[in-house]
Amino acid sequence: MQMPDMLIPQVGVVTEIIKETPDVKTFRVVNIKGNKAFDHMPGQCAMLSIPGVGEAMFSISTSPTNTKYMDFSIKRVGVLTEYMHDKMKEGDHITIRGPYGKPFPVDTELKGKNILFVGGGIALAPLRSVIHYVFDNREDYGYVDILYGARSVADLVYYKEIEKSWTQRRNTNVYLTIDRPDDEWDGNIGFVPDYFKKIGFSTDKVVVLCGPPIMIKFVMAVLLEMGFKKEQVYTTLELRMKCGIGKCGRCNIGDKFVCMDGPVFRTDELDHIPNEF
Amino acid sequence: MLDQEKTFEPLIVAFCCNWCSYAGADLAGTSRLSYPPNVKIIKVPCSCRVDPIFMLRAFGKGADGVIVCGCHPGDCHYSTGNYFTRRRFALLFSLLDFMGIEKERMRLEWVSAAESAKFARVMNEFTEEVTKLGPNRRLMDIRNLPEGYEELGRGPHREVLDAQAPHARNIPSVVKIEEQMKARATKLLADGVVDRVLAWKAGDHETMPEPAFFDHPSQIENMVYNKYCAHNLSKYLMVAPWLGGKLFDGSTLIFLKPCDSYSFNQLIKENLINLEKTHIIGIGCGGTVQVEDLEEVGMWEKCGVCTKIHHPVGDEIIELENNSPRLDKNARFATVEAIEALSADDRFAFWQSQLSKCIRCNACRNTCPVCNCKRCVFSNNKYDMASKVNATEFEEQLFHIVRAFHVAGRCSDCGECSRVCPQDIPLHLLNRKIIKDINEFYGEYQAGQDIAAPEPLTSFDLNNDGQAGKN
Amino acid sequence: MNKTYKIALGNLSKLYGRINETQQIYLPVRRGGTLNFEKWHESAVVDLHGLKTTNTPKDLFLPQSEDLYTAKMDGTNIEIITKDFFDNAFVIFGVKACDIEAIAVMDNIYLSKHPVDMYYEARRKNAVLVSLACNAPKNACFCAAFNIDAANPKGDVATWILGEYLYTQAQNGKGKAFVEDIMGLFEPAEADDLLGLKAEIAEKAQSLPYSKLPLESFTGENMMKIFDHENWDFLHRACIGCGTCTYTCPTCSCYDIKDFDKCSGTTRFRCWDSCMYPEFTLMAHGNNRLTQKERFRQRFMHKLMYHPMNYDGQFGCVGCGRCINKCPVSLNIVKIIKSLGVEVAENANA
Amino acid sequence: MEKIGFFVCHCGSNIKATVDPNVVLDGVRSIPGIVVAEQYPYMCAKTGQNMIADAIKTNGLTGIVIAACSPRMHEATFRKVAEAAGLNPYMVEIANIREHVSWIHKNKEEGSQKAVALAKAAIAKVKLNAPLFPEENSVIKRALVIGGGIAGIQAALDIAEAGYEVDLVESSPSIGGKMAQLDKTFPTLDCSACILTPKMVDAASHDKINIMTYSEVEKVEGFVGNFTVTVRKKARSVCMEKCTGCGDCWNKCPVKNIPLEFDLGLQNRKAIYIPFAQALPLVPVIDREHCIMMKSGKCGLCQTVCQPGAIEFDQEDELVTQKYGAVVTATGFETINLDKFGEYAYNDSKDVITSFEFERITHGAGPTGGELKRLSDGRKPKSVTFIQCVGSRDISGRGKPYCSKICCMYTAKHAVLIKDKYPDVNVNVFYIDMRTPGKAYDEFYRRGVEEYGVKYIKGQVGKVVDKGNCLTISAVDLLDNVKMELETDMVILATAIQPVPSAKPLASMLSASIDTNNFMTEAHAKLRPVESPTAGVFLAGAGQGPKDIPETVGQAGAAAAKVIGLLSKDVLLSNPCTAMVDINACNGCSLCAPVCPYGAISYGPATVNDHGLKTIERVSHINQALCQGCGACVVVCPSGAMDLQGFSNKQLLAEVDALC
Repeated sequence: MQMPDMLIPQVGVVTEIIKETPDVKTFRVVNIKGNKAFDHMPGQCAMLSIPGVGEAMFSISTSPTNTKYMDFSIKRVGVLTEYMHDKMKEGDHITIRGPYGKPFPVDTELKGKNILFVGGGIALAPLRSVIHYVFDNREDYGYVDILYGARSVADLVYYKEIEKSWTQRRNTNVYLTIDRPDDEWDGNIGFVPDYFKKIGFSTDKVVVLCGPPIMIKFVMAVLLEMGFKKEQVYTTLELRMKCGIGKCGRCNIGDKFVCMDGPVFRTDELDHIPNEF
Repeated sequence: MLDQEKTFEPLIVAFCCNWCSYAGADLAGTSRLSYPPNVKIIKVPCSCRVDPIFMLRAFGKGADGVIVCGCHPGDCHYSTGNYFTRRRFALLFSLLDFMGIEKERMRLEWVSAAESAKFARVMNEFTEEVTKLGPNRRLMDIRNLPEGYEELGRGPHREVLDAQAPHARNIPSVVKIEEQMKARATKLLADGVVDRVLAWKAGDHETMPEPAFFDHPSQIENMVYNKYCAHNLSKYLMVAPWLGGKLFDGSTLIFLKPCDSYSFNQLIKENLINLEKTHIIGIGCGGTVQVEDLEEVGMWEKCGVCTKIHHPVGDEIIELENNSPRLDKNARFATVEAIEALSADDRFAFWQSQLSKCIRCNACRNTCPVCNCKRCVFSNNKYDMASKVNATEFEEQLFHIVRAFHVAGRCSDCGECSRVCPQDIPLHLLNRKIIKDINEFYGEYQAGQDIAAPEPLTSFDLNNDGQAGKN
Repeated sequence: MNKTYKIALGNLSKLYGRINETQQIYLPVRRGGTLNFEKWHESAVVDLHGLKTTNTPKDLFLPQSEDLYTAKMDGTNIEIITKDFFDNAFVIFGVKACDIEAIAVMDNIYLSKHPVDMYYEARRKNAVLVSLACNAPKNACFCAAFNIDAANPKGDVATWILGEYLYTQAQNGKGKAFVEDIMGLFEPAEADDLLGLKAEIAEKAQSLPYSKLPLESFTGENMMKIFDHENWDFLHRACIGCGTCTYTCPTCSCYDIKDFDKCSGTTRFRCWDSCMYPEFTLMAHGNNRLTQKERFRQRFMHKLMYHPMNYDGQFGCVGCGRCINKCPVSLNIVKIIKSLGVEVAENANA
Repeated sequence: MEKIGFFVCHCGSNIKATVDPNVVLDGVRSIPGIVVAEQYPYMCAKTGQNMIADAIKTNGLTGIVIAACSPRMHEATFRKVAEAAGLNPYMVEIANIREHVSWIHKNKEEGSQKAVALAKAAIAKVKLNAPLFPEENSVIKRALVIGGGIAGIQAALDIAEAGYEVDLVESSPSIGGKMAQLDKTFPTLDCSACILTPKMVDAASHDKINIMTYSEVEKVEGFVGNFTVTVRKKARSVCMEKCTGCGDCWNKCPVKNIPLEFDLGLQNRKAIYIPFAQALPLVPVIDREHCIMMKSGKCGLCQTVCQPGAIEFDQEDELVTQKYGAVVTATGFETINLDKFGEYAYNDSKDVITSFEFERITHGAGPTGGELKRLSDGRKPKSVTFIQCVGSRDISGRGKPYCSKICCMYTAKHAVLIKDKYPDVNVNVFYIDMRTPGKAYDEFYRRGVEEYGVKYIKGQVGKVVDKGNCLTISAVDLLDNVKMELETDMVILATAIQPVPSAKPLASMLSASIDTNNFMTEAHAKLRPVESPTAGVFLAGAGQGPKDIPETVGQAGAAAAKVIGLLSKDVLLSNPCTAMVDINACNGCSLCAPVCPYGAISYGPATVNDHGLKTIERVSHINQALCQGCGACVVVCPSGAMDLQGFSNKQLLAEVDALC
């Protein structure tokens, strides 16, 4: 049910809190009646808030095909996230409003293409939404490669899910790497950009790239070096957002509003806006 | 909370120091002395731990009376804590009274651990007094009124004091000083004594010079100094990366008018200026003028009452010949005395009318040399006070009272806060009232005059602190 | 052409009284030494001759703080209580041409693109804008630079002060209904009487020092060139990041959303914010505009470049001159336009 | 997850009578975070404590709030319970609903509402508490006892017996204090010197006790376990080592007419003197105001006469600075000044004397060699009258409001002594109430009445007039309710006692709190009578309140036991509620250093990362060992960079919010 104004949230319930890594938890949110708060497309975000503590934008990490609930994987960084990690328990209420932002073009540019997902750290959350969407409409898409890296084994988000389900999927390769050596880890050791160069992907793919700014910078360099064109690469910008409806001016970069014209951008579009992100 | 139908039951918050007054309250309990349940006690380690913000927060949230209790001066468990409390709250009560808020709503009492009788007596007396006064309406955030409680009719604002007409006065030309400034600046830059010069440069209109840095002798020719250069330059040299773009580690020549040099000296005292890297030239000043729509309107208020013609700091001085202070010494506090003479209702109406114009643009805060916190309590939510805007009248009062208090004893009365206020609120009156009180209670003190002098609010004087604290 | 009426300046207070019976009136009131738009009451000192108010009509459409909703907290359970939107009619009187244009700029931001801002829309629907021509524009005014005609202000009803009379002309249906409603106090008048006054105003507006500014080079293609221009280095140096320019500017409309916890629950309200404050884009892990230069540049780029790119050429500035008068360190948008506009134009064709 | 346990104590009926525990529980049960909300008649009892411990363990509580009596009573108890149950002791908050609510408000409904408000405030505070860990600092194994009377001597002896070094500081030339001036002691009438001098000798000869007489404490710094005290040893002008105490010097000294303080001026002394025969150390002192040599340089007889050559006129004051783990104050008492009590004609008649002066008169070494004589004409008095409560229990403001406790007994003693020695002298005592509460006290007093015939008159004295050869007393006999006139030869005033003047400055040096009568305030009247609220400072003797010798010795032993308990620890846990600075917000403006009474704040460079902008900046630094957590610096800091652990700005604001 759409609220009269996009700024007014509806009350949601956190049905489950799953501890992914020491500083990342996944919060499963439904509305009061127990079903999905609203429909959304992969890559879109929602504003979660605890009255009196704060409100912040988080990417929805479940796919639109999942009609029962929405997941938010949240890292413990700021005032609100600290409260959510330390003080919230299952069954607590939370307010939710959205969806906000332009989604990944899954039904347009990405349709029918081979997709290469490159993720770093917590940034796998927005990607997971697209990955699940692709898995649920598998035949609409070509080969899927997932390259995901994190600081350590403990920091690999959705590690169990990746191991059990993603690696078993048809025409799907999963490459995992961690920054520093770890005794119970037999996989690749090294940063995502270096591992990317080691594997060497063919350029007949659309790239969906999310991660901390330094990782994006280095991966872009490797992509261009390997012949990828900027039009093939999509990424998300992580900026402070308050209203989520392009009015409050906070996420204004150049003539674009990240909360309306993004957060998903094609990397060539990023060259047409001032380098302030 | 308060309820209209039943007789008025005041809410009293008492801050009691752990070692004396809290123990006194305990003893009052053990000896079964009774005092009204309206009094609610918050334990603090020492009376010096009570921040004026706590008292204002209590009033804001609906308290009708706030009382701070501590050990008798000399008995403080931390030996000097209550001396600071005594000075701080004497000034706070006087300032709030100046703003028309009934001073019977607030009290400072010394109660030792053995004086249970006095504790009970004081609490009974205070509750009675506040009950007579009625609910706190002048220093309260109406958003805290319980649902369905009719909001006090905020009638249209009353004009109490007519706005001060700017002092009309002829202003001596300072063109000779400008020439000497340019000469010195060019020389010092050329010789490499300094790497940049901070002064004023011509704007695109004669009345609009702007503070500017000159990095090369060739730029000096559009340096300017005239009666429109009212800006106080001291804060630009404050070591604040977030203010000055990339960190500058060269040396700077700064030109300071007499009033600015007091502010600069205060910043030096607060270790915010890198003295080795600063070359100071004090320049004479004949007074600066207010400009509205690029036309002169009249001398700035701060220049009208200016008595500062000397520079307390400066490597060189470029004097203005035959410069005499504009008015006699007590013109400075004339308006303050005029307001003090008003009735409490009129004083409240005056400040209610003035502060209601405030749009919280922070010009007064960002231009004030001693309002130099890296992250102000009003803009970081670590302190739970963060508020960007005056949603209610209480927040207007809160912002200006807390600001006046944070600069108390450090404000050199440079008048910048009133000059920059877009709504022309006479903010300097709050600071000048505190300065007047400090001079009266604790002896003449001019901030920025002498680096070594102890500041009024971080020092005490055993023999003459008494009479102020006995309200 | 709608009919022209006039009313003697003498019985304007009767007019206000009459209007006040049905709706509130906001008009320039001189109080405590400042001219501000304030609610009318009998003892208010109305001053239609003052050039411009310190506050702007923005106060009435995007109030400095406005409650969005209240969340009642019972333990960890939340209940959202919304309040119905603003719906008491009001008239805003004596709005100059630049401020009327500013309202048009704000309308673009809040109403032209989905989703429409309901709070703003409710207030705009309830307002009747009565504009007033500027008899005496002063040096700091540069509405002419944005070809805003000070002599023929838009709005629902336009008014002019000529001699001892206030001439009114409804501009649209809403204005017509408003004027008919208070017809009794007016007497018919000739539109041509105003021609002389209009010409005089237009001539005065054109002759002001800042009435012609090099705005041509502020177009979409030059965005990156102007953004990376090295003049920003010295243009921003004097700025102390106080936010006066944004709070007194009629077109600055950025806001923040904050909470206030009362005993009965938490009220979430939106309030003005300024891109000049360091906390504007402060995030837990960093701040994409770390120093004052970036913040200073963002403000003027948004007004001169980004807003026009999004709303087909409409500049985010209306030349009201408030930032010229109110900046504590004498910085303003004219200096930016002059410094960047000229240089970009020169090396554009060099 | 935040789990708060809330416990309401009935305190028997103390709380339950005027505060309804169920109302309090219901008032807080719905507050987010409250997991356990229970009540129990005696929370501080073992069963109550176990209830809390179990609640902590089973629910994994992160914080507990106990609504009970004052934190000054049982905060430590409940903190120990929390610590034992594995919860950081500083995650405990107390809502004081007994002393501040139930005991002072009769109306149960209002009381309960106020208790709910205070409970909410405590809960709001505990939610913002952070676990704190006291720091450990060393304990200096040495004690300082100030005051060389029986209290100081006893305390020093007990501490030394436990093997710790003790410095005993006495301002007069010899230890012994007021007890040395007494003749006999009640109720056993054994001679004061006989029971005191052995203790003085033990103290003087004890290897662990270092006695510093004719010395005063000048400066005290530091805190419990680490006091640094500077003592000024005034120049005696006699070398302690060389002098044998032979007495040649004070016999030879020509200056004779200086009133001897020890004898309250009733006898004279020389310029070089010892206060009394059994003085310890037996070394004279030169009174520099009256010594001719010191004034005009023209005498020096004592120097010539002294074989060991111990006289040193050029001796200087000596400042001794020493570190101590604990300090015992035993500054004793003095009688009040009687100028304001004109009705007793004390200043006009030589035959109106205070009990203390009478003590000197009956003393063998006293001015009259122990003989009962009128000081005016030396005649043996036929009638002696005592007047009780002179200046004590006085509400007129001239004297002291409290009862001086020892006068009833010493007057009974004096009366018996007179009747014993001069049975024919009749002795009258004007009294208000006879207070003889000690062991064998009342029996002694009754013996005085029945066997020795001391006449006790219950009534107050209006006026005393000196008629030259006798004194007339006009008074009221309350039992027969009749005015009466009485002629007598000598009037003895049982004068009120007060702390010595040096007690007040000493207390502020130690930052120990004293009450309005300048008696040292004890940490708790019933439960901690021998400790000052200031950690590491202990109280013994009349300096803490009027008391007789048995109580003083008992208290001195108790204080010594506390000192021994403190010094036996190698490490002391310091108060963790100290200030801390957020270097990101600190401006380095040095507003905080001037207000710190302990000098705990210094400044230095530190790397600061302000959201990605790394710079080196001058910031404030707190020495956690010195900081006592008063909070002065927190309020002076405008940016809120300085905060106080345990009483942070957010916590106190939360408490204010919860209360309003």
